[in-house]
Amino acid sequence: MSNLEQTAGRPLAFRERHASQLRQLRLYSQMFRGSFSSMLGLTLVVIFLILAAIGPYIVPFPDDIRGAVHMGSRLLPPSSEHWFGTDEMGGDIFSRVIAGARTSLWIGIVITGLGALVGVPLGVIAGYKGGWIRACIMRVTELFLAVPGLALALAIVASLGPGLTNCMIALAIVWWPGYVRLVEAKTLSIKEELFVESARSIGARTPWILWHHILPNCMSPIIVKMSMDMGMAILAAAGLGFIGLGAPPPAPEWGAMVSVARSYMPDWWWYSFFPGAAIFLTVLGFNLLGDGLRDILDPRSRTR
Amino acid sequence: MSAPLLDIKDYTLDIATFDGPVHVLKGINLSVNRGDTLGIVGESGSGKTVLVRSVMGIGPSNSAVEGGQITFDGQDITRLDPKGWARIRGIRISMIFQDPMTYLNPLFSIGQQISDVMAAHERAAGEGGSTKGARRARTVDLLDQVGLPNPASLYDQYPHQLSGGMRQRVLIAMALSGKPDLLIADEPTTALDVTVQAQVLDLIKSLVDKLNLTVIMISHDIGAIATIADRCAVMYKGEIVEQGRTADVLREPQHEYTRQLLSAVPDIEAKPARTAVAAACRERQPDAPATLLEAINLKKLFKTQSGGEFSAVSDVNLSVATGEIFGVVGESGSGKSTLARMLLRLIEPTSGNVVFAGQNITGLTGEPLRQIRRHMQFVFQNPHSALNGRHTIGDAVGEPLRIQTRMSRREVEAKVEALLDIVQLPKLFKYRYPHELSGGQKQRVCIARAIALNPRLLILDEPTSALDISVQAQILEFLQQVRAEFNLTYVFISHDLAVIRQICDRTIVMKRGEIVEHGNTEQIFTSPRQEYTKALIESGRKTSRAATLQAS
Amino acid sequence: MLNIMIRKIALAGLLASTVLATAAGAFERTDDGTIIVFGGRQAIPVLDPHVRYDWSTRMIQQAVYDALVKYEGDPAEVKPWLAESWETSEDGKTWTFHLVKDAKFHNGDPVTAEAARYSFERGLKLNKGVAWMLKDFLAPEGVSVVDEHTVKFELKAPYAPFLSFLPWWFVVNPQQVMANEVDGDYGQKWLTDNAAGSGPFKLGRWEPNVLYEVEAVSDYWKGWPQGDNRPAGVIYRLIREPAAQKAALQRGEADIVEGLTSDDYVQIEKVPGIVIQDHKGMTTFGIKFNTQKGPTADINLRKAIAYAMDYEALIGIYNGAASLETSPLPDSMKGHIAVEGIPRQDLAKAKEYLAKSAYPEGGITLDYVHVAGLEEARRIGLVLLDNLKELNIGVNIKPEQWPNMVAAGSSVETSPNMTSVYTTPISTDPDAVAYQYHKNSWGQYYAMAYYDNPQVSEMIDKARGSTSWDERAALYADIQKQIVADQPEVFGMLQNRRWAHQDYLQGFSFSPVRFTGEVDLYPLWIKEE
Amino acid sequence: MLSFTVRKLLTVVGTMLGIAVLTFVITNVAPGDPARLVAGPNATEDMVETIRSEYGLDQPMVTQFAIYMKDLVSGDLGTSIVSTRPVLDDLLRYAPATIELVLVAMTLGVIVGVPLGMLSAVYKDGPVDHFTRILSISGVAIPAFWLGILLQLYFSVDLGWLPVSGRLPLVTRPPEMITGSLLIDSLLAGNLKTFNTALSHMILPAVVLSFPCLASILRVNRAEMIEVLQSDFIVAARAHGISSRRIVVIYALKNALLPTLAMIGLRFGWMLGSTVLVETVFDWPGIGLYAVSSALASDFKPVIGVTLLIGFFFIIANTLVDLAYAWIDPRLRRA
Repeated sequence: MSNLEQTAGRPLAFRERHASQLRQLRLYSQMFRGSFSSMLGLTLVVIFLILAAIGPYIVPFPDDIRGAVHMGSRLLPPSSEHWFGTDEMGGDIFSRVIAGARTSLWIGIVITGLGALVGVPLGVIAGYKGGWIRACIMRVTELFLAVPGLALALAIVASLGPGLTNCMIALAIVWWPGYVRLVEAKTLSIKEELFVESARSIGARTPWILWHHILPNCMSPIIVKMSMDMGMAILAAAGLGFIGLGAPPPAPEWGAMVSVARSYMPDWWWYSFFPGAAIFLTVLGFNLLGDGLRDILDPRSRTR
Repeated sequence: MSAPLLDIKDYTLDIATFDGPVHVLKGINLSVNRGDTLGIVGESGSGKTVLVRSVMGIGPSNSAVEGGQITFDGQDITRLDPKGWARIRGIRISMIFQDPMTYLNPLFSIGQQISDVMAAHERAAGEGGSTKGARRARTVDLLDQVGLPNPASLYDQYPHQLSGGMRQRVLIAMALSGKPDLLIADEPTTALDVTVQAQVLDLIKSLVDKLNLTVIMISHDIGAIATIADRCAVMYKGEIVEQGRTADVLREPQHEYTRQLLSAVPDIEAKPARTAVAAACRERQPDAPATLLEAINLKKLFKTQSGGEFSAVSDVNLSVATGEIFGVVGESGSGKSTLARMLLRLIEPTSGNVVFAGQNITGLTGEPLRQIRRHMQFVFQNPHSALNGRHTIGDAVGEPLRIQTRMSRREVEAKVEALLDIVQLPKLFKYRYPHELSGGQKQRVCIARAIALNPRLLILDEPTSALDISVQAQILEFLQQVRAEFNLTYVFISHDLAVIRQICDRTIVMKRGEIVEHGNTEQIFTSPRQEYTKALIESGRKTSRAATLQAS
Repeated sequence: MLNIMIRKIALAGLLASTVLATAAGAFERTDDGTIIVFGGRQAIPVLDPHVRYDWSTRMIQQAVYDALVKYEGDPAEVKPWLAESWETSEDGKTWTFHLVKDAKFHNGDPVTAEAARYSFERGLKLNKGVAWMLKDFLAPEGVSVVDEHTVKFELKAPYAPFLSFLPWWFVVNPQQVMANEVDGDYGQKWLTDNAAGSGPFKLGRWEPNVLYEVEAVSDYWKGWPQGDNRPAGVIYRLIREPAAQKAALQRGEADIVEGLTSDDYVQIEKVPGIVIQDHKGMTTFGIKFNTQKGPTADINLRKAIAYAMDYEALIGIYNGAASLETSPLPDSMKGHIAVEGIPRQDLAKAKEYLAKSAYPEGGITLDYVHVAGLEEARRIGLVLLDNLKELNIGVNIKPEQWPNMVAAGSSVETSPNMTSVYTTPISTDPDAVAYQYHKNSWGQYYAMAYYDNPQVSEMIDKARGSTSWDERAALYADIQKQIVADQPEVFGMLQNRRWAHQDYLQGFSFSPVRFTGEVDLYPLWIKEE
Repeated sequence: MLSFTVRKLLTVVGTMLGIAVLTFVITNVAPGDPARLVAGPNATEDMVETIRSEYGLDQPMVTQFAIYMKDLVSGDLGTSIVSTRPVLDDLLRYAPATIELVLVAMTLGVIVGVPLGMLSAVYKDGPVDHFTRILSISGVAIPAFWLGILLQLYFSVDLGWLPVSGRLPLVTRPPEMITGSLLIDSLLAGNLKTFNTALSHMILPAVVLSFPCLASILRVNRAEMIEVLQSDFIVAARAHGISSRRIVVIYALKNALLPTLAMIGLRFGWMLGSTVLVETVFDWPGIGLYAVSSALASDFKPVIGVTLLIGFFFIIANTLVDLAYAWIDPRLRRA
């Protein structure tokens, strides 16, 4: 059998070695660009990430972020000087909303990260192991799912006291069951696949099977859920901020801003409108991105 | 000769995909006269399903007709509006499908689905809707016509409560509810058991005579086509390479592809030229024990949902000599797969022992069990699911080495390339993903993976039944070559009698978990002792004889 | 897409202001007269006068019950009510009250001396709610019935402020209470949602967390000041969101609302048909330093912070509706003197004191705790944070739930560096505020400073016991000067008490001694054009 | 079928006890002290002590837990320190308001969500699909409290079409309480005027509450419909000449309804828990407000009571979904 590689005389270039992955990526990007809502989601998320990264440096009134007080310019409507107007302490809302992006990004990452870090392994073990292990993991998960997230988080934060870190801990405690449920269901279906039985037949130990076979096949739903959860975590933190259990002043956290601003409706509508809009656009962006990812990562799309 | 009922003139169809348009049908010319039965044979991917579905206007959604025309009974039906199709589908042309399990709506009763179809036809034809009672009576009558037992009680049953054969009959009844002129059958027997296949083909033949029905039947199984089609066409890669009277096409195939197709069909009658491979192999391993694998009254009970117990394998004893190919044959549900998995300890037996090379491996767990696994490997039936979609072929083949040996990354790479050579696949495939390979290529990868640790025993669970006929022959040929080269012992499981006869030395026949007959393969085929074995061989012979057109 | 959204919302804002101009004021009406609707944010979980009191609860208690005497007018004076006259013994230990003859409870029973005695006994025995006011000086046995309309109080020791607490001890009808007693709970369970009083109103619909209705008693024994213009009843309705409160006012769904933010009042003033009640309050605001533990134990640091504070900003936060405190005592309290040298913003002095303190260059961060949800306290924290930047002192603003804050303040170790506290004196007697700076007030929410000046404590005891006002006035003047000198807190401002109501609502009578938001419902009525 | 229900019952009781323990532990980590709040600002130490002993707060945590669980088993949820009423009475008073609101919001979500999901599946990747996708995701993305305030101001204050807040106008007396739901009670009492005002009070909060539920029902239904429309028995139905409208509305929808039902069950529980924000904005006297006010005063018994109630309804909803599954899908009927 003549050997293609040798006659070619040179080791395979990067392009040939990863031809199939590149083709796959081209397929993904072509499909992703096709759908308008996914692109909208991507642009919103990119803007959000840029703001979070360089926000505090490009902002017109940097010291307003740390709570400077200008009693003279209180509650001014949006103008050329203050694009989003000023709040009750004279702080420029535009700067505080931009700075708020970083806090929200931090909230989203910590909550989603912790949730996945705890939820995914538990889900995989519960799904693959079955028997009493699965029963007890799922009972605990159902327990946490039965108790609605907000009420539980509320109880936790009320006991730990307000503050961003407590807020994040509370939401993380409430967030992981979602992942357990998702991954357990997926693992149950993958476990039936022949390649798992084939791996067992060549003597692979359980951790090897979980790591090499089960987890990679669970990745696409996990990625979709994480991207959507980024948005939902920010929304939940804003909800807690609204009840007054979120970040302490003068931290520029969107939820707290909307909650303080609500008593200034309708006369100073811009004070609550812009942070509210910021929350809405960010969460919308992450969710649309997640939806777009789900469509292209869907197994059926791979075979086309 | 009156004008043909259905006339397809150089019909060309493309499907828009990511990589640009794919030419699925290239200039098809085909016609069927009233009362004829036309067979279309071709392997998967030849475009036969797309062709017949386009006739009914239910082709793939992103397809576009590039050229040509389809006329039915004088009317051009290439491009019709929904109203036009409503007067054709189910009334003038109707269709039956391959796997009855998925083509019946699980949530509606049989009777309701059929009477719905009738109601739709009445609405399309514009007459006044008949009462439910009348429709119910006609449905019961139809169910009776297709030979279903006590059709009245069947009316309110659900698809999952029926067997495969009965569901196919329901589909046929549904197709006939509009008294169509043309019936298209898309691989009606492929998903059924051998014995049931024969009955369904007889039913279709009787309907053709009784109702003066015109039938187009497509299948990849030449035997099935031969039994009922008087004219047939051979399709390959979107083109009709040959068509004519079935007898002429089968006896003197004109086109090169047709010849290759016919020769690949295993003939149950042919006596295999048994090379003395088994004996030679045993000499080369003087120290190997005479019997490599032995099962002592193995039993396996499964708990069913309703709490009862169902014995998949009851009290099986067998012994496999080193170097031989040990055949296990039986219909689906006979427990042959369960038995195979128990031999390899993938499923724990309820009771009984398995002895491998003299060592009782029933009680082994942990490390000793992992050691034993090196010597016994399993080749699965469906290669599409046996390879992890997220791993490259290189990972799949190299995995056993990475798990069981201390080989370094480069050593593993080298061994993988060697194995790919052995299974005659290009080295470049190391970087490919499973979904980029064909069925045959994937099975070769599975075989490479199985022999990576040069085991002594290979258990093959229907390795070829998921593949096309032409590819099946290559794989069987290749398996025998590997066995000889690596002096392996095979346990070969299949429901295809011709294949068993062709390559197995000794065979056992299983029925509902028990061995009904065992012995030398040749002796079983020439003088079967058990009634069940006789019936099995008889139905197998019928389809294969039709295929080779010997005087029955 | 975004600019369309902004334009749409801006339109909404514009529309809102135009509609504001025409407040559709329509009052509720039932067949036998008008109903006044009061919109507030605080619920009334327990109505029992001897168990619990806060501004919303006491407003309804005052409407449904009578006490021996009642506070009225600005400045607040004690007016005879159930008791038409009273006299005290020489040593100030015995007080005798003569009840009116014609007072009767809603169920018709006459109000007798026994009812008064039973009420005081019940208040002291339950040891809840108002008990703290008298329990150190009056034992349940100290109250005795002289005759059917005379009741006598024997105090353990002379106690000048005794009379000033009596308006908050309401008289309940013993027959009704005893009839509804459940396993010896003094009728607490029944009195939570029911009333056994003799006041100008009786209970109507009682839907906790929704609305609390009181109906006027037409044949009230003391008669009605506004004659037959009196309302048929008053509904105190819960509206939790300030925006919803304003909306209810504009749409006429509420006749009077309390608790709007200072900026809201600026906005709502422009609306015709809406009147703003704006009166000088008695509620003091202080940023209490922990004078025993932590960096704030150093008096120089305390002085430095006091001088760094921008006092004008405090007034700015209330849009001018507040006045700076000139002494620990509120201005309208008897015995108040304006202490000169009370700190105002003076950065030079602030730096001077900082140099003398243990932290000459600052470089420390102090906690500033305030009750979560109090908007003005939060803003004051922000002002403090901004001002202390000058002294390179960081401020960590920590909003806390009330119970958590009070729990922290109950021990000297856990009491925060700075806590902002609003205190409303219960009575007009100077002792009510002075006593807060006494050593044995330690642990109370208003004594989180743990202020310790033996002389001051001794002067307070002396003043509390003496019966001659001149002697008490002199003592209280020295007390005020000494407290300002010791600077245990930053003396803030007295915020004005403000309500917004429809112009057709008449008879509003303000009295500073009531809690913020609390209104005397008795004199109110609606003028129908 | 019996073993199925017994097992189901056991899990229900088990989960409820689990919830009680879980919330008890969490709320009791609180440093705060409800007795002090209730005793009043000027209460002396001994007065606070009398309240603590009355509610058994002075005992060590373990005994408090034992007492609480003993009472719980006998159905007594303890008394709330803030309202001094037994928690059970409070729940009976406030729960109907929340449940009625959630049910109306749910029906709204289903009535709009299912058809829209169907439409966007049939016209996949068309303008309808993108519009519904953005609409549904904005539904999830909009902060409920923010939307609530905007709608309240626009429709109630500016246009004056809808009442600002609360469940009934002040003057109207609530109908005689039979089911606790104002709508049903007023109908039973034949009082149409009250029914209308009650409904008009409910429109805004129900719309705000229904948005997230509408969004998730729509997305699940869309995904399922797409999957079902590609399945074999749909191809067969088209081949047999059944009209495409009938295929989508009856054949495909029934199959797609199963997972959508599961989502509705899940959503019901979540919605009960998340009414807090809507109740605050619209002064809706439900268990959300009750839970928040108790939590802020770290009065743990009502918080546990509310969480138990929500957990209970969550399980009820899911059991109903399971039953509906068995009713729709004959294959499950044997289990």
